[in-house]
Amino acid sequence: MIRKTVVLVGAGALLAGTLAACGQSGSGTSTTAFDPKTCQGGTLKVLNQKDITHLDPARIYTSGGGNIPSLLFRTLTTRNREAGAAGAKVVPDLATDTGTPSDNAKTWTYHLRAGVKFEDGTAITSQDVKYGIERSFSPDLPGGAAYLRDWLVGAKNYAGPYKGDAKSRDLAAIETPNTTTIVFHLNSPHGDFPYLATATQFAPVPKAKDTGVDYEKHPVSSGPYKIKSYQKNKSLVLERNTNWSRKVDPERLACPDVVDVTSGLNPDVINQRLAAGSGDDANAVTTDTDLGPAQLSQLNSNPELAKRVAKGNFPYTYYLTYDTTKAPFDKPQVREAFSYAVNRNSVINAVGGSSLAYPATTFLPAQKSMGYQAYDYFPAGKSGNPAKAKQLLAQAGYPHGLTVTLAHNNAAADPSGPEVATALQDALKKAGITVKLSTVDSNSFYDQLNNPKTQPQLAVAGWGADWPSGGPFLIPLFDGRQIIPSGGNFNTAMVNDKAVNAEIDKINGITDPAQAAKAWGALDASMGKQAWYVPLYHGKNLALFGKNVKNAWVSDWTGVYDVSQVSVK
Amino acid sequence: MARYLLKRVLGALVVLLVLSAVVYLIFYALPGNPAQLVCGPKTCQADQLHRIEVGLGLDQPIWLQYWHFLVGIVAGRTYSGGPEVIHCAAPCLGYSYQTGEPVTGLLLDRLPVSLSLIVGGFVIWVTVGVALGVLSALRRGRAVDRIATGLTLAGNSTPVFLVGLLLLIVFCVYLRWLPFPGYQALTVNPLLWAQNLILPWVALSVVSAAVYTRLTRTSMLETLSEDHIRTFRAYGLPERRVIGRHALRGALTPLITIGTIDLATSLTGTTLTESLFGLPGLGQLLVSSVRNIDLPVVVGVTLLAGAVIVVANAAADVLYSVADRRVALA
Amino acid sequence: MTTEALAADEIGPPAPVPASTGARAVWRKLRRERAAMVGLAVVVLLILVAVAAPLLTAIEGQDYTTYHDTLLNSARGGVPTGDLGGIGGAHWLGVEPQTGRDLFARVVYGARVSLAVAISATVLQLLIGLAVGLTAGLAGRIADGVLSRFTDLILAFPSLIFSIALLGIVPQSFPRPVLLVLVLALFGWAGTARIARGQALTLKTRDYVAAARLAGGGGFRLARREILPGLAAPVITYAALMVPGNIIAEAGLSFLGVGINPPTPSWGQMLSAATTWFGGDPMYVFVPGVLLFVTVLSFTLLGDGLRNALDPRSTNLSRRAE
Amino acid sequence: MSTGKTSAAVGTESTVDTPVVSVADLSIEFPGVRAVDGLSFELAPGAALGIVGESGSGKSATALALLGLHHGTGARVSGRITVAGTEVTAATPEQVRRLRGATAAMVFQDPMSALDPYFSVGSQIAEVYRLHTGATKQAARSRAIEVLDHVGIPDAARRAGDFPHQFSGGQRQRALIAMALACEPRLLIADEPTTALDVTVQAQILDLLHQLRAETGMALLLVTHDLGVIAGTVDDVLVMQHGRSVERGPVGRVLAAPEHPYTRDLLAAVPRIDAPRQLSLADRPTTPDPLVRLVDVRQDFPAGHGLLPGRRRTVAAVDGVTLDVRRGETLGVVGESGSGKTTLARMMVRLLRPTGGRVEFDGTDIGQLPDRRLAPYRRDLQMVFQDPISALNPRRTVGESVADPLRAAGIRDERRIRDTVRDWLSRVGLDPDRYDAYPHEFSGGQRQRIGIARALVRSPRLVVCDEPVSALDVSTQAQVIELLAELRAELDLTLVFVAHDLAVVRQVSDRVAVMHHGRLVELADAETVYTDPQQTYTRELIAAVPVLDPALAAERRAERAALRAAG
Repeated sequence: MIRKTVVLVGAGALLAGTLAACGQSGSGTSTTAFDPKTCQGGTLKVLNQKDITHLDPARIYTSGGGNIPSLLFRTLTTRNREAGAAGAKVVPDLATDTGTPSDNAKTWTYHLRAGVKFEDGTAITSQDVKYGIERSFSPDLPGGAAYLRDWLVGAKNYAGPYKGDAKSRDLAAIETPNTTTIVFHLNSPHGDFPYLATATQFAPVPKAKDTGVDYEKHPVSSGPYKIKSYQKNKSLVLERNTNWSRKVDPERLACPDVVDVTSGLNPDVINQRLAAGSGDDANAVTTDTDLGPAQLSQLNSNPELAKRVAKGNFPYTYYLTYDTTKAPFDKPQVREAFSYAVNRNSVINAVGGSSLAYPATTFLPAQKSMGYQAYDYFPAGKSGNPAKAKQLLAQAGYPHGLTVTLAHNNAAADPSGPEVATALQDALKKAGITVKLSTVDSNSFYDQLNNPKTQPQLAVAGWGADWPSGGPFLIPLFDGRQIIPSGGNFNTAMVNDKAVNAEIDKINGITDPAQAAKAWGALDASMGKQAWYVPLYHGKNLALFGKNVKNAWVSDWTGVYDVSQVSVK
Repeated sequence: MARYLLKRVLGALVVLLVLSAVVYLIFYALPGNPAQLVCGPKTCQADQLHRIEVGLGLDQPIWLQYWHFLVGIVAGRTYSGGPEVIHCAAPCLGYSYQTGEPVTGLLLDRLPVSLSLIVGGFVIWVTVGVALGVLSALRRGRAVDRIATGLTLAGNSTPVFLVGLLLLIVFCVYLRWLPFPGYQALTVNPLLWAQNLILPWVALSVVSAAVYTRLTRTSMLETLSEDHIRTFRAYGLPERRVIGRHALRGALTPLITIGTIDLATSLTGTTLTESLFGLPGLGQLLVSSVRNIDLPVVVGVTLLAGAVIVVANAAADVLYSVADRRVALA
Repeated sequence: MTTEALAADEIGPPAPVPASTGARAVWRKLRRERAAMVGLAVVVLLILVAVAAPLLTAIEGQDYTTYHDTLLNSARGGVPTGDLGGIGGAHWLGVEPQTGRDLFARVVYGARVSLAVAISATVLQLLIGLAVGLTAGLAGRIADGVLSRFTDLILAFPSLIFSIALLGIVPQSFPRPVLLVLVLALFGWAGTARIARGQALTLKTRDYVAAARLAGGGGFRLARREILPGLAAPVITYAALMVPGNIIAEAGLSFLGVGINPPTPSWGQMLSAATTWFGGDPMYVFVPGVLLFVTVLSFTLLGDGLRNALDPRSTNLSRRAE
Repeated sequence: MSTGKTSAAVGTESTVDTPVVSVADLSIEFPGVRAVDGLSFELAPGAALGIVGESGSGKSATALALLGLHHGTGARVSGRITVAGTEVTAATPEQVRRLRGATAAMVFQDPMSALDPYFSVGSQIAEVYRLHTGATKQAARSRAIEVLDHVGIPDAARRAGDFPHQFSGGQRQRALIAMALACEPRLLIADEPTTALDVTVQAQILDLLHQLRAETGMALLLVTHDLGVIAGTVDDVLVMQHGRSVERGPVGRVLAAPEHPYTRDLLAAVPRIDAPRQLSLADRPTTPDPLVRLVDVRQDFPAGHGLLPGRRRTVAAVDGVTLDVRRGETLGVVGESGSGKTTLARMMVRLLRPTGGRVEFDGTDIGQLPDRRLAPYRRDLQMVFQDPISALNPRRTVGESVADPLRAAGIRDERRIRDTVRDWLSRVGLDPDRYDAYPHEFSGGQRQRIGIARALVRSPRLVVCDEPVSALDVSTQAQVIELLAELRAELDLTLVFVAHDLAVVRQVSDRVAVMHHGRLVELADAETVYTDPQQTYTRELIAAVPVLDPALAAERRAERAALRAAG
């Protein structure tokens, strides 16, 4: 089962600093044209707010191979490193293809490329890949996504390769018939498996070099760079891995000789430094900081700066959520009234305006890979339709309006923060809905929201997928079997519809991404009529890059620059 | 002297003990599940959670946890949360829930940043503040004094983040004379170090120099009205010598105490400045740990700050008694 | 100055001018301090504005919660479309970027928060400080020892750090303004206590206190009649300077995101939000920034003036300087 | 630079005809006040002139003007001042600066603060010496030791390295005089040099000045309010009142036969130790029956905090004193500062709880009674305090202060309180209508009267007066003493009169107790103590008291020298 997905937006940042991703129009601009053949050399600076949570591939929660991690760890598959919609595709990395399904998509077989090596020159084998996955099950190395535990046969109680006897140390669901072949046995059909194989847990780890929790002090690189120096939360300097070459890696360009990552910076400082671009900052990008609304306001007056902005769309939807099993939201008219009453314009302004967000009337973002189908069943226009809402409320038995409590967190400029909440309060007032606000600490906001026992009556939440497919987008929010009463529940609408559940199972078995996408889109369009959630907006991603930076585009998969493609020469 | 020091050290230890108890008990008694934080983003199984709790000793009563914490500081402690047993050498303040790093190391990492910020700032604000204070005392009631008084009032009335903001606008946005501050280690490149810190230094100085101007002016006026100044005038000492040697000495001695303690409180009192300029110092560490309820770090920073202040208090007394022989240490 | 002071003592009336003898005398002296009077005027104005916030916004025809999408340029991050942050007849100080909320209404309501928190905190600090200081100064050596150590402990507390930590960790359900007042008061009373104790110890040795004891006055009567009035001058002076300190502290904590929660406006929190906008919408920084500055300055001027008016020595000096 | 000049000062060049100081038509005006008005005088080389006057007479302003110390203070100085050939009023600041310390040196009143606390005494003297002579550091240091030795600082070479706070008051004044001597000036101006000192120390300093003048031949200008000080120290006297000179002449003549009425008043008010008692304070018969009985009372104060409790070092302020205060008598208590007399006084009225011994009042030991049980005795035990500024709460009206004891006694009838207080105000010689005035509206003497009214308003049986007149001008002193005498005669009062001034005590007391270092040295009839003291300390004390007769002063000086030699 797909559970606990989401890369939630960093709560405390002054600017929305998403780790999200999905690039559309790569508008990399610089003085001379970019040529991948001659792009090598120089030092790329990366200015970030946060350090990578861990340097151990088992403990990184990211898909597509991550950004900085993908410079160190190659995975079986990876995201297609292209600008625009093509960037949402899965392509082979260490493997020769994106995987061969059999047994109704319950078995997936991969073959390793020839000539792939670790930084020490030893060849990468399928056992190394298997070992990397096995150790990610160790309770001592938490942090990764739980898909493997849920999908692999008999993995529920597997506790990693460190403890127990020889048998219990082995994860039988993964077979390595020879050094270049690896076979995965799943307990149910998962057409999305190639997407999952982009996760860093699929990076090879040489058993001989594994030092358990200390492995992250010196992880063995399989990518174009290796670690030169590392200071937690401060700096990470990468230098070339001489045992890597473009010949065995068609995806990564790896132009700069050195990648110098500075973390622990204030988002404003990052953007200001990128904008000013003085000194080394001319060679800088960021992989976790979007352009804020305040910087946007200056783009008009600064055309030079405007050229250094890349745009992308990480698939993310923000929505108003309520428990549809409880009054008054058990009445469809009430849900529809809310859908009509919202003012998407003011919500969008509150999160940074039309350059950073576009109105959402569907649950899936407007992306082909997601299977987007346009619909707007409860047209609220730009600023809401309070008259229609009032009418529906009267029908539902609330002729004099009603009072509800909207919980928000206390982080400024957060989608679930006070500005959006107040914007909604202001709009709903016009429809006769009195909204009381209640503040929840940003640290515990999602804990409360995702626990049915503490779930507030009304809240704004956001959803992004771990990979650009409709499945991880819709399943956690609409699959009734995904309701978790003890916490960690994302189906906050408490939808449990048999037809929906059955349709989800059906689509999961589709192994052709295009076909699957179409099916997810149709499912979204049919569910939209129920107004189980009120979609508010989808995010857009804008990021600045330094003056000397070339080929900087925002990936449609990660929503940030693909560092492996960027050049400073 | 030895007796005095012994007494001070004992007193300081008591203060620190109380401080640590208050900090520890308050923060650990508040709601929130640290084990969840350690476990990571939402992928934690219940048994895993329990193991972590046991490993961190969070299943024990709070007073016992505090006792282990204290023992850890003095003698180090051992955690068994991981695959292998982790030994945390004294002074052990525990591990960050967020990053899993030893708190002691985190503090030591951030210390140079905060130190660079305050020591540089301190030199500027004391120099400027004292010079302005002396000048305005000597030119009392004249234009210089009035201007200094005005500046003092303005400096006193401006929150540091406002000054910092103004400086950023002027020097980084409009004039573009300086880079947006970021920390560069002194050991790596002293010039860049200073260039990056100059704005934060100035921002701190604008606010703090005002205090010193005021104090120096008052103290100088007081000293100038003292009898021994009259004595030296009556004995024909040139005014420059009367002021430079006798008045200044008397006027500045009381600043020793304030200066020392100021230096100590600044170590963590510059949170706003660090936050505004994005300097990865102790203050910022604290703010981010508070946001993430990273209790060991919060407690660690608070204790370090308290310890520095307590030590500075004692140091101030000793320094003062050295500077002014009349004050006996007792 | 030196010789002058000496000579003036000789030629002046035999007894130096004693401390003030009543509110009227203080007021008379205060009125001569031009800067203090300006400060007082601004403070009074600010308090009036804060109290009359609903009225003022009603006159303007705005409130601090209504969003005005039409006044924002959505494509440019939600910057106000009008000049100078949208200043005009409808919005006297313009509107907030991203929300279009009326800035005048927000700063006026923000004044309420800033002043209420600062003044309440000051009152609380004074009460605690006076109670602790007087008890320490008057109640004998053991009480003095314990309370003085306690005061030292509070002074040795890294208070900013602790405030941030406490404000960040106490659950959101606890009302923020009250929590702010409590936290500010918790760490802010020690100075008052020290002054009160010192003053009480000094006054205790005054012969008139001994005379009152000989007259047969009890401890409480003694404290109230003979000690407390003597404390008034330094304490009022100190208090007047504590208010701006508390305003800055509140703003700073809100700036760091641990103060007043956003839907309620507060200057520090507005400034915090405005920091990113200094390039795109300078008015957004300017309005709360200038207000904060003027408020703190006014309280400081008033406090300085009060000090001069209440402290006979400084009055003499300042008059001589003229 | 000034070596030549300095030698001239002592040497032969100076002729008797050229005065070392010449002041003509000097006026000094402070904003709003004319401090000195048309003053003229001269001082011959080697001569000694005393300028005498009460506070506000302009004497100190004159002294400061001689060295141009009013410069830059806003004071307007007119007239002509010439000091040792330099016309101070017309000279450049640099010229005046050279004059200061080298040719004309000054000694100030308060030796506590006249030296820089942050530098050693020797280095400060050396600094002045080097400045004026350009001597090497080495030479300056030796000179400092030399002059310190000269002024009688024992072990001068070692003490030169000490800081001012390590010197006693008298030593500090000696050190200042040493500084003055360092450059061998021709003129020494001493502004109230002994006012802050105890009587025995005062005598030593005066003797020192006398001796130095004889040795160095410098001229001395002594400014003082104390007529007793000048008698044995100067040749000529100039009496000042309201900035003008009212009388001038040889000291013997002025003191013996004053011409100006003001001088006469001044003289008449001076309490004389050598004169018979003028006031009838002790006329009523007293019984040997004690009203108060002190038995071995002690007061130990902690001296610093010990690390361990119980090992606390203490200093005995009063070290086992046993004495009786007889019903109806006036007991004088004399002693120098630090002798424990004030502590003793406060224990008698139980403002202080003795740390040992008994305090019996009317047969009851009240020494350890808790405040609550002390209440009945409060009305009988009252005190008049020394400092008229601190004795009245500046924030309460004088009427309220006087009414305090009445209110504390539980009287609630406002009218009665007001009448009683008004009555007392007029009895102590104040306008009863000033009930609602605040203390600062009264002069020092008037405030002391208010203090007396407050002490007496509930008709106490014992009144302890702690230095009741020491802060007052001589003429006011006499009035307050007179008032006390009157009241004592009227009421059934027992008085304890504590003072450092032996003359004052002699005037008022039936018996006198002499305190020294916390102990009772001598207790006897006033007459006996003053005419036939039994203890050496008492003899020293009495010999140190300045007298108004120059001849007698010389005699006393010889006596002191003898005592010193003997001691």
